[in-house]
Amino acid sequence: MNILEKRLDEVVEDFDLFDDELEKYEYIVDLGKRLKQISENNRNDAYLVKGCTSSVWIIPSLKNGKMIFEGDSNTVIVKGLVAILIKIFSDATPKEILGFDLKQLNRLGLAEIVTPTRQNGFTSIVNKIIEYAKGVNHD
Amino acid sequence: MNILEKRLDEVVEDFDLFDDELEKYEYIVDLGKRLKQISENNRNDAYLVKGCTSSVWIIPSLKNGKMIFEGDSNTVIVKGLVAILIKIFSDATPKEILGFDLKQLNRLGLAEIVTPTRQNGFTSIVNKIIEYAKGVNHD
Amino acid sequence: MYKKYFPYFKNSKNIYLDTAATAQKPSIVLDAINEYYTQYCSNTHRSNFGDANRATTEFEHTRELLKNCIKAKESKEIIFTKGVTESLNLVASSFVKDRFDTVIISSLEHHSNIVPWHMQERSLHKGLEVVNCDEDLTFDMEHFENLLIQNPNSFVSITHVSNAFGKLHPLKNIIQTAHKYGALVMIDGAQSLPHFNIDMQDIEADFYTISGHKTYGPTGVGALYVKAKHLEKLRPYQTGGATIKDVSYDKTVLLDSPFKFEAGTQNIAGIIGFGKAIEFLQNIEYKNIINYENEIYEYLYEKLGEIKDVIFYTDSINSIGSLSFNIKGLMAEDLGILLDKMKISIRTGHHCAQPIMKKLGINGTARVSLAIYNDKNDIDIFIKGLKRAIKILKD
Amino acid sequence: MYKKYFPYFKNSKNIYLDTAATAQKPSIVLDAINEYYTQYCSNTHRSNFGDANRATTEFEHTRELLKNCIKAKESKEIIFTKGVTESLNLVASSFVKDRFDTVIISSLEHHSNIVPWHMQERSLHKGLEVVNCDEDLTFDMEHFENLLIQNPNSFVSITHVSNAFGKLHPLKNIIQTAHKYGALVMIDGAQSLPHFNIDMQDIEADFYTISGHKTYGPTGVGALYVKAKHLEKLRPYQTGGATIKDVSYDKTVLLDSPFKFEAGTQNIAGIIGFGKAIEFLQNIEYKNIINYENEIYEYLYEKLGEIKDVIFYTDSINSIGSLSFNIKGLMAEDLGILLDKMKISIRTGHHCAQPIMKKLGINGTARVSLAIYNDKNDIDIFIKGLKRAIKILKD
Ligand SMILES: Cc1ncc(COP(=O)(O)O)c(C=O)c1O
Ligand SMILES: Cc1ncc(COP(=O)(O)O)c(C=O)c1O
Repeated sequence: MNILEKRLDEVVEDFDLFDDELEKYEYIVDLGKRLKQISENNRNDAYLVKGCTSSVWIIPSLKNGKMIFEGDSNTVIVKGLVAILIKIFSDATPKEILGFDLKQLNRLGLAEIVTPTRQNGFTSIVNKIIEYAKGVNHD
Repeated sequence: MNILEKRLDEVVEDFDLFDDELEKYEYIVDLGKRLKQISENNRNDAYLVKGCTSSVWIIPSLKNGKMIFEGDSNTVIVKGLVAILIKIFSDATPKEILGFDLKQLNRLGLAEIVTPTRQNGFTSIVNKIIEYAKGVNHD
Repeated sequence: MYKKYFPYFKNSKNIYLDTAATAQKPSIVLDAINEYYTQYCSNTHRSNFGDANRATTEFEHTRELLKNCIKAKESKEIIFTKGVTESLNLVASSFVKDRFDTVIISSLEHHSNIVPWHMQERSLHKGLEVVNCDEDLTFDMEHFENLLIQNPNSFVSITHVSNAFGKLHPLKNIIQTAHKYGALVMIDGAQSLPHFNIDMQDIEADFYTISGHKTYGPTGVGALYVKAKHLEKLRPYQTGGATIKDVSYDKTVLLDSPFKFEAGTQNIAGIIGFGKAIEFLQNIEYKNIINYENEIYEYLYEKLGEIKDVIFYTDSINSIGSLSFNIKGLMAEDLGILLDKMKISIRTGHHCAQPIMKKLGINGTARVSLAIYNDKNDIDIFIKGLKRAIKILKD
Repeated sequence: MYKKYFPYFKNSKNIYLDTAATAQKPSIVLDAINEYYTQYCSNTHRSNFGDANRATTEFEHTRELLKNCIKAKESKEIIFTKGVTESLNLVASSFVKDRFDTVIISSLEHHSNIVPWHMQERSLHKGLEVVNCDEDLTFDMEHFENLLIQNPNSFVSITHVSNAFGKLHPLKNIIQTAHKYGALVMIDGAQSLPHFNIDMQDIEADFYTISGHKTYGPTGVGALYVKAKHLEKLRPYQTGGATIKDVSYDKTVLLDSPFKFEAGTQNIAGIIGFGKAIEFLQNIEYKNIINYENEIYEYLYEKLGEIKDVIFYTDSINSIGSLSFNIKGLMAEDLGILLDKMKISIRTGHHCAQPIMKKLGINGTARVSLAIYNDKNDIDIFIKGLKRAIKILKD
């Protein structure tokens, strides 16, 4: 089992604790608030995720063959979503990231994921992460 | 009471004798067949009614201050409708014709009259008759 | 009070506050659609058997209703479209393009009244002029007059009510001023017809655009009013079936208005349903709608005003239907998502009006938009929900 | 056999033989429309609360269904429109105009595929060429090839099945020939998708137009398939709300396909309903539809053939859906009106195809058009009615 899948399981388990949607989003807000802000000079176009209604930045780095992601957003809930994605995708090899079946993310049950809106922020963030992973993958 | 209205009453009475629509139209077909054909050289553009899907000709003349209409069509049912309109409008003074309330014609209960199709033949024929009457009315 | 006419509220516990995006539909509209589909479904204006005649009659009846509703003079002045966006594009392509040097719009336009002009390769001060507004979004009449003087061959295209802010433009004054300088005027009526009555003979607009789905009607329906004297110069926009008197391979003779502008099979069910929406409004009567909605709007404005750090963009007097706000320090999107989880539907973002957002230096707003089916209870629930969302985000 | 799926036939005793004009709708289509309006009515692609997300999801689901149905490669190749007429006009204005010297059409085109070309100031031999057909309306492949040779910069726009005569064009052959000479091809699919399956990867059309209301879907819906490689060159046709990534007064940055082509609020209810129509067809399966309809068509052809003085215009083998005929010495209009009074709905006239009528030297025809809800009993009643009408007119 892919390590990302295991991490996703954990998030889904966390989510399952909530009785209603609002509680779940309170938790996401909380994650968002606790996510470390990135430095002002990292808030630039190179790291900006295109296709979001809010501004989102994802900054990759490579440590011992594993990718580390930092991220930020100007809206708290998206920041919470970024936190979740970092929890799942960060600290994994490009191969693990690319081997992960993205459809699994639907298990999070977030309306933001399953809705094919014209500017789907969530998908755009995931795509940005995948793009970074492809960039450093040499298989 | 306008003489045209009286004549219309008669047609409506005739129509009332029929139990169903088909019988009514059989009668109209019959009127169409019995209507005297106009001569070939009267089948020209001057007498052609514009705005019909079938070809219709209406020929006016004036006798002792009264208008006489002849008419024809390439389809039998329209010819029957022409016959009815001649029954109502022919042999009347322009003033009588112009004094007649056209909405009364709805009493005939013909789908062809009440439907506002893009090219309403029936209305076009009536308009042609009115136009002729206006042309000779000097009040 | 009026909720009972709308089946949506029987099925959904949602507090629906997004009418400016699309309105809920009263049951008579849905019944009319069903009646068409299940009892006399057929094409209009071409087939001529019984059901087709009935469909044509009902279709044309909507045109009459609309004509009477906005006090147009003749039926041929009413052309059916897909919505306001199509109506605006139609006039832009088929009337304005290549005829007017300058198009003048307000600062509060919806993208549908900006982008079509860009597509004609107009941009600010190059074929496109934007009338300034004050801080409280009031139309700058003096600037407008100056623009008219400086640009003698102008076409004015302006929204009646801003969808982003609910701001009402002083239409009669605008049109009179434009006409004084020989300019023609098109009105974006997307946000006005649902809320109050418009009289074409009174305001004397040259073009007026109508959105069916925002006026309690079905989706995919709209209309365009064209003052009769401009019909001749309006080129057909789409052509094809049922616009034609005669075709050979060499040439086409088109029918007269309005038919020459309605090519192909129209949204028959939608147009018939829209007729019922207009009847619905007329049965309630616009004067009752105005009074009722005003009361709710004032109530909302007052209750919102009591919330700490709320930012308004307009006063309540010259606003209709929509109310935009922000809470200092918070992003509207976050509020919208949390309210949604409490089953309260509002809209957040730029509301298809990015330029004015940029001008105000904001990313967007939270917008509450009202209709006759809303009541004070909806507002109370919304305010409670908003407070809770603010608490979650701020704590 | 299939009638039971269509509520119209529960309410109406009519024998409906005018499907080529518009089809009756199965109840799942109407249920989906009602469900949208009464349970989650909201705008798509902009608001993002629960109901709006559901509406957007259902809306996009139709796009997926349509993509799979016609075997398009990507969802962005499917653009929603009002119908075939709008799809054809869109391509004519936004792709063909100013790019191709010559447009080549067949002799059997609907006005919707003739008039838009006239509006571009093309006429016979001046930017517009018409492929000949034989007496039995067969497409003249040799003439077509000659036209392609003589007109190197051509765009071919051609109907798959003639609505006036039911004649089927040899599409694959036509498209291959066109491509051999570097021409692109648009197909008018108004009369094909309702009757048999189309595979874009097999026929390799560049553009394919779809009519919702003729394919058991709601009125006011259609679609356009655009092969991905042409999307870049297709200019947006209408612009406004929800086509936009970024707008200032200076310029507009449009979204990608398909969204940049779908301006303003779409016919949401209609598009969701259309999805159900496609599911309906796929549940029945095209192979069953083809077999069933062929059987009825052959039966109709045979029974009509037994009537004295009947004139046919095609054979039954290369014809689909529609059958046109005349009775020597009678006018089709008269037959149509009398049949209507017997509650039999057929269509008479030129069927929006005047040029071919002129070529054949006739005013029009009587046309019977079939769908899966018709059965042999309908044909028997029609034939009986026709005989009676002939008797009334001839006696
Ligand atoms: C002011 C304004 N103009 C135009 C539009 C577009 O209208 P429609 O959805 O009918 O195309 C809208 C709605 O989104 C609007 O609010
Ligand atoms: C062959 C053909 N093309 C185009 C059209 C127009 O289609 P729509 O009604 O979807 O605009 C029709 C139907 O009238 C047709 O039969």
